[in-house]
Amino acid sequence: MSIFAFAAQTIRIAVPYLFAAAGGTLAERSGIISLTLEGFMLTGAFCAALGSYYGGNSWVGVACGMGGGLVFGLLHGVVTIRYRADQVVSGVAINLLAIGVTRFFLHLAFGSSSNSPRVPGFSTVVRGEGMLAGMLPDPLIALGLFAVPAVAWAIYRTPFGLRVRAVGEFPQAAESVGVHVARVRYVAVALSGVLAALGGTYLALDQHQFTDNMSAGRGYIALAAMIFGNWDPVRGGLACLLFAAAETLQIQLQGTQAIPSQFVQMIPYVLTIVALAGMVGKSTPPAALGKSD
Amino acid sequence: MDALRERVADTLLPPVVALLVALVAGDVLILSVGQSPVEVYALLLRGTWGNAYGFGQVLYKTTTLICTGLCVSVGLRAGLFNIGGEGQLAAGGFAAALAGLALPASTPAPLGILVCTAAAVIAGGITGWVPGVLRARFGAHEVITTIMLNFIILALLNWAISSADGGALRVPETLHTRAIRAGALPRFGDLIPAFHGSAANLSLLIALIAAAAAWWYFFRTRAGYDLRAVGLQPDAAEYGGVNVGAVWVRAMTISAALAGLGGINFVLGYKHYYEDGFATGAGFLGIAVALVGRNTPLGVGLASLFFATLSQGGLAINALVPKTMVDVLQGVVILAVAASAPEVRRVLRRRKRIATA
Amino acid sequence: MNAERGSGVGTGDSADAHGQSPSPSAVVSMYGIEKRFGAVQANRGASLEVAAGEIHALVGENGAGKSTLMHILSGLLAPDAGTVRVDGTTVTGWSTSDAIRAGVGMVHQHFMLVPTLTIADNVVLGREPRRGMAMDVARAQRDVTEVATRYGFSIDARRRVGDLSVGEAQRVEILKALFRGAQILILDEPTAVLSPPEVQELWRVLRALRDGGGTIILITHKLDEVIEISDRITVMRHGQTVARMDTPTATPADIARAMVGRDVLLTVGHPSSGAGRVHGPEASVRSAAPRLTVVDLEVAGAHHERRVHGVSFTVAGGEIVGIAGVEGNGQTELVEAIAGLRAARAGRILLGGRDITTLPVRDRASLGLAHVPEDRHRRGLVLDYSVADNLILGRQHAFVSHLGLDRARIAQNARARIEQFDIRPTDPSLPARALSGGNQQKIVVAREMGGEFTVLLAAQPTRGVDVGAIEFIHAQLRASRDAGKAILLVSAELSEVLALADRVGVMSGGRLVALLSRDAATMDVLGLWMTGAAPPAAGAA
Amino acid sequence: PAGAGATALGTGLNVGVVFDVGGRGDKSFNDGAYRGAERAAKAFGVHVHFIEPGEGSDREAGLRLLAAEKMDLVIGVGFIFTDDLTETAKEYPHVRFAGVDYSLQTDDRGNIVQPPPNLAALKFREEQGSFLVGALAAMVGHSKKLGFVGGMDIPLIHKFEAGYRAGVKYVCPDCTVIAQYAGVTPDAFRNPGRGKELALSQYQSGVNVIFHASGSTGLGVFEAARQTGKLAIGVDADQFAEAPGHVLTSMIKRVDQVVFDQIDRVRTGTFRGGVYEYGLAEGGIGYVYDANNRAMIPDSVHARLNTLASEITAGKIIVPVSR
Ligand SMILES: Nc1ncnc2c1ncn2[C@@H]1O[C@H](COP(=O)(O)OP(=O)(O)OP(=O)(O)O)[C@@H](O)[C@H]1O
Ligand SMILES: Nc1ncnc2c1ncn2[C@@H]1O[C@H](COP(=O)(O)OP(=O)(O)OP(=O)(O)O)[C@@H](O)[C@H]1O
Ligand SMILES: [Mg+2]
Ligand SMILES: [Mg+2]
Repeated sequence: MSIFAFAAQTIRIAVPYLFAAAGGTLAERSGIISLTLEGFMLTGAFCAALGSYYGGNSWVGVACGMGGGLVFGLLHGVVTIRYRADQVVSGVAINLLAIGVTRFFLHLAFGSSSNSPRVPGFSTVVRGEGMLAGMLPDPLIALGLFAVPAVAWAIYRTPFGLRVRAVGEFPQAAESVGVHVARVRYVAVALSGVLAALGGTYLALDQHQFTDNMSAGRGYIALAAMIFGNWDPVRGGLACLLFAAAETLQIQLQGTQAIPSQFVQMIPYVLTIVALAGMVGKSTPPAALGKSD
Repeated sequence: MDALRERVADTLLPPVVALLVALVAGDVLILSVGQSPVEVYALLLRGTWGNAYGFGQVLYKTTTLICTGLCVSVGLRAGLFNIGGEGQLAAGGFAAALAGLALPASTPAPLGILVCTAAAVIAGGITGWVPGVLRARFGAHEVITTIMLNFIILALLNWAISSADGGALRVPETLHTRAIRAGALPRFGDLIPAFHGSAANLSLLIALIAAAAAWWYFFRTRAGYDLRAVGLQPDAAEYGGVNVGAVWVRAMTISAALAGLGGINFVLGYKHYYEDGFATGAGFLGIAVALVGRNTPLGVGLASLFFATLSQGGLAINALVPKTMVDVLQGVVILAVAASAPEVRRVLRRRKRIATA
Repeated sequence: MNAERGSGVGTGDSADAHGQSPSPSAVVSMYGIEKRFGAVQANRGASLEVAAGEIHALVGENGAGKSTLMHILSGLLAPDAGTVRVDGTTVTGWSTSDAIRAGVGMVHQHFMLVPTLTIADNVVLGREPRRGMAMDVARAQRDVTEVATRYGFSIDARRRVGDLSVGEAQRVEILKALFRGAQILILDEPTAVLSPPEVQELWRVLRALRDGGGTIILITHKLDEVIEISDRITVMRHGQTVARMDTPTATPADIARAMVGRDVLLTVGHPSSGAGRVHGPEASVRSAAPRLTVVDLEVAGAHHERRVHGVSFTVAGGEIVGIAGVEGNGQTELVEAIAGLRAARAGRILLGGRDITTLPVRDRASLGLAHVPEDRHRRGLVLDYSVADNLILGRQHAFVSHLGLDRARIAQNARARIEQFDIRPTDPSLPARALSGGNQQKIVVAREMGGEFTVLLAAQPTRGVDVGAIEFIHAQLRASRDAGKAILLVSAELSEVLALADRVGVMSGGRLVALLSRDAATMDVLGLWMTGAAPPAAGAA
Repeated sequence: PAGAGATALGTGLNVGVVFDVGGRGDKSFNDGAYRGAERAAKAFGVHVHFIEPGEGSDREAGLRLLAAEKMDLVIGVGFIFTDDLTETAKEYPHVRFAGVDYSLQTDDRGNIVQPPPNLAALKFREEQGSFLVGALAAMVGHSKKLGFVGGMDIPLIHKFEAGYRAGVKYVCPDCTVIAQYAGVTPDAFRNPGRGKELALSQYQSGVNVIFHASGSTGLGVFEAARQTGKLAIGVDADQFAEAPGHVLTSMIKRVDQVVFDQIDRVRTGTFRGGVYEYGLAEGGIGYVYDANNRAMIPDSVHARLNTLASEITAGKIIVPVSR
């Protein structure tokens, strides 16, 4: 397989990770734990499919996907910021809720427990071997690649980003100079919902369909990438690409009968652990991460 | 007296508030599919606490949840977040089955149970020891390593059960091992006829003992003192002569061993074989159980009972409403408990201030 | 306004705190302030009146409610009852941003600085200069440097705050307030962590501010500072305002009496008086062989940089060796290396002749090493543990029976220590978090000094602790010394070192630059050693 | 008791169906069972009760719930129900049971253990249909490489893979089959994103036809076929609609027909326990050849497939069930 095709596949696989990890970084830098990425992504996928189906247009789907992420992001925000709930508990609940709600409404809207009908999406017919060309028609891929520098810019180069970093490290300090801690966190967590939901939107629209639990653990991989990148958006983005490359490798290696598929499928996970243990030292989370009070 | 009342209110009010919120959310969902909430709730109660069989099923589910809930809470007490409960549970179950297959059929029951249970605990423990060491030695974040190890363990077990050459081990065309020869635990149905047919078994007792032991360990032993200190303030623990890395390793090992123990519920108590996928979802729900149960063994027990009731109840009302309703309710309940606990505490404090003013 | 000194002393009576009409010249007036945290009533009808253009000292024991009162003034907390007026306008319950807008700035006792951000970022936070949607980083740095220069600070605005020394960090805190145009500046225990030259520098800045028309409220536990710098004084006790004085007519003894409600033996603040110094251990108590020996010790910091360079010294039984020095010169690393919390890169540490260089913390403790750590909140206490549980931290192995922790003995130990060291409140089941700073420190001291030990490392043992508690802790240190224990005292407080030590060392740049006998160690000599400029005639050890 | 008492039309025969994980709407065997039961409900006025269980112990609980309510027939859908059905059937000898994909066990001596007399074990010979679509793929694929995408790497799916491989090899001995699996957890059956990437990489490496046996994951395979203009083969039901023009055929499993039949047998009093095998001969297994895909399959190829089918039916070709 050509290096081009390998890279193209890596990028396609990475897109949901990139969105979610970028969103997660933003929220965690403000001090809110992002265990919720999986739920945001799933909700985004469902709302995107719903919007695209009823709106008849994939951009309506994108808007709805973002809307779904926004709602769930704000829900997480209200529960953890206004009501000071434990962020991990809320994260677990949001993820369970996302599975339940998408299933429930899948049933209600399309009468199926497993998938939606085909909806308008982005990927178009591409013949021949030009796999790279196959990605171009999907604006979400470009957007996903763009999300990382955008979040990096927002965090390091804007007043909002400065406040996010301050709030995530030492909220009392930010508060003492009149920064509205809760408001900063609301915005950060809402944006993380929108971004992670875009990852789900990509899944659904690339697939032209929503299927039950289609995020399939990608939110957790994105969380891992974010931690792996030591809460830096760019390094997190690179970690996403690394994970995606390992997955691509896994796909390429499978099918040779010599090794059982299960062992090949372990490759990305083993690689991650080895890399984590070998390369990076201790990761340092934002100091106020997870502290609701 | 007053402090006691405050503590009672503090522990009881959040779940009650949560229940009310969940009831309202449930009503909306039930009405949206055109059913009567009263009827559905009545059915839910009848199917769970209303008859011995249903209650037995609730207890069966409680057993697994106690183990995975304790697993998560041991980790959290030491400041570690173990999300690998599912794989650890599966590993424990598989090891119990292997032990039960390896033992001769003539093994005396108590010995068989002991060996198989020990196998489950040890196998679980190993799966936790690895991320513990990775954390202590290499600073590898346990959230990532437990997620990754989860996939690795499940892949290994999947291979063992579906592809490995194991005529003696697995039953062709299925996803389970052969039945164990020794180590089977009696079911409640064997002892109390009313429970007949339900999966509840003596593992519940073992899980309760484990919960009591966990309580003792946390609050009454020196090791527990060290472990909690590490979780609250690692620097102070280090100052107090505690080897923080060693505590991390120990905590992860114990945490995963408890999850592994949960494997006997299905393998020794219920089906008498290991089946691929029996652990699905239990690890994740364990997180909810630990957190709603506020990391105390008693809380974990009660939260397990609650979530088990909800899960079994979902089955009972399946004829009227889709089972996904229960998924939604689970999320709502956890959110409501999490959100109401600090809120209740705040309101209590405010009330007291007004009273004293 | 006349000093009302003595009016409420000893009785806790605060009749003057209520019902008084504000005097017209006051820029700040607070009346009948009530604030409760759970079971703790932090302020009970406290009042404060500050005139424009004065330096006003706010004093009181630990937990008297000073910080709380100032948090209310700066908008961080809302009072449960009472009135706050600033510049004649009622502002009760305002927000921090309201306060900032009205020119009230607070320098907190625990710095409100984000260590991972640069100085410029910290200063402009909340009012960042913009260029389009982005932040104008260059302008932020320019503006901050400009304000700093105007007030005579020299700083590099691009440095990370986490890399600064405490003194520098404090300047950033003050800069933050000045950047926002603060006219009323509140400082909460600003000198607790400063070296004498740094303190003088601070006074210079404060006087300049006052002379420029600014008003300053200063919380401190050091009475000599109060006398030196303030114009007027307000004394708090148990959440109430118990006295107001004009500084020129007040004496330290008066203030101390008002604070604690009884006479206090003052040692700190008047080292020259010698009042508290019971001189020299008897020869019979002092052991011949050193109890603690440190040889050519090298210790690395968090980033592998060398923090301690070839330090050698000994401490004999019955002697207190004091280590003075500006913070951040390797004292922390030195103590932590001896305690076993940090690896020694080279050199040896001997405890009573036994090499303990590589022993774990626990073994050192069981060999008789006790340690009062400099940071009680991070190291010395598990804040969520009960007082009783904290009283066995580090000794937990000694409190087990065959079934686990021996609860009865832990309770008995707690009762004994609480009584012996006068820890208040006396309930051993309270979480340590709920106690005032001074009482928290007493827990640590009680634990470390209440048990068996031969060598004690006492790092900043009285930091942020009120005079009553300082008196008590000093007495304990002396008693231990007199009982033949070896004590290494590390303190940023020169007066404390001088009051207690038999020999005095100075650390600078990671080296032990001087080790002098008590008689050779005077304020002036030590001050010079500390600033890095070795006095020409002084002989280093 | 089995087969006793014929019930007249519309007199309220009660049938309970417990679905496999995945449940209704999976466009696969759960849906098949659902359609069969619904058809019976319309045709005979049967009351059908559905249960979608959650995790492991719910399967048995679901069966018991229905058995205890004295259903006339209780159907468990999926091989995973095998043990639960056996247990429950033994305990409720007066209730009739049927198990879709019931897997037969052998005892220690290697003899097949017969299911209880009140239990109908409904088995499908998926390998036969897979063999035919494999042969078809090899004949029209214009490539020596053929693709297969499975959900989890488990024995049930191996049956599809083995039959497919055998079919390919039978008509084209020097062809190779690339077989890939989507994952190691049940999520592998509902991860279309992964399915699409697997398929894209196979197409990229020169494969022109992919057969999938992977639940919703296969929807990604169809998407990849659409995007690259290549072909895919559906499974269980006719999946033509998923990617018109790109679905060469579907290997179908008539779960609906079989379920309908069993209900009808209960109605007419002809229900008998025992093992029922549905292969090509019985019409329980087949492949789609209709107006939608006739253009893609040359007549000669179709004729060859018919020959192969009859050879299988006649036992001249024995299709392997494991790889
Ligand atoms: N946020 C809080 N929550 C609970 N109790 C508090 C809080 N802040 C202060 N307190 C309690 O209120 C009382 C007064 O505290 P405050 O900080 O005002 O004292 P202080 O005079 O500043 O003491 P110190 O000299 O030690 O700084 C203390 O008993 C303290 O424990
Ligand atoms: N959130 C809180 N909950 C409970 N107690 C608190 C809280 N915040 C502060 N306190 C307590 O209030 C007291 C006063 O707080 P403050 O910030 O003035 O520190 P302090 O007592 O002066 O400590 P130190 O002098 O050692 O820095 C402390 O004892 C502290 O433990
Ligand atoms: Mg204070
Ligand atoms: Mg203080």
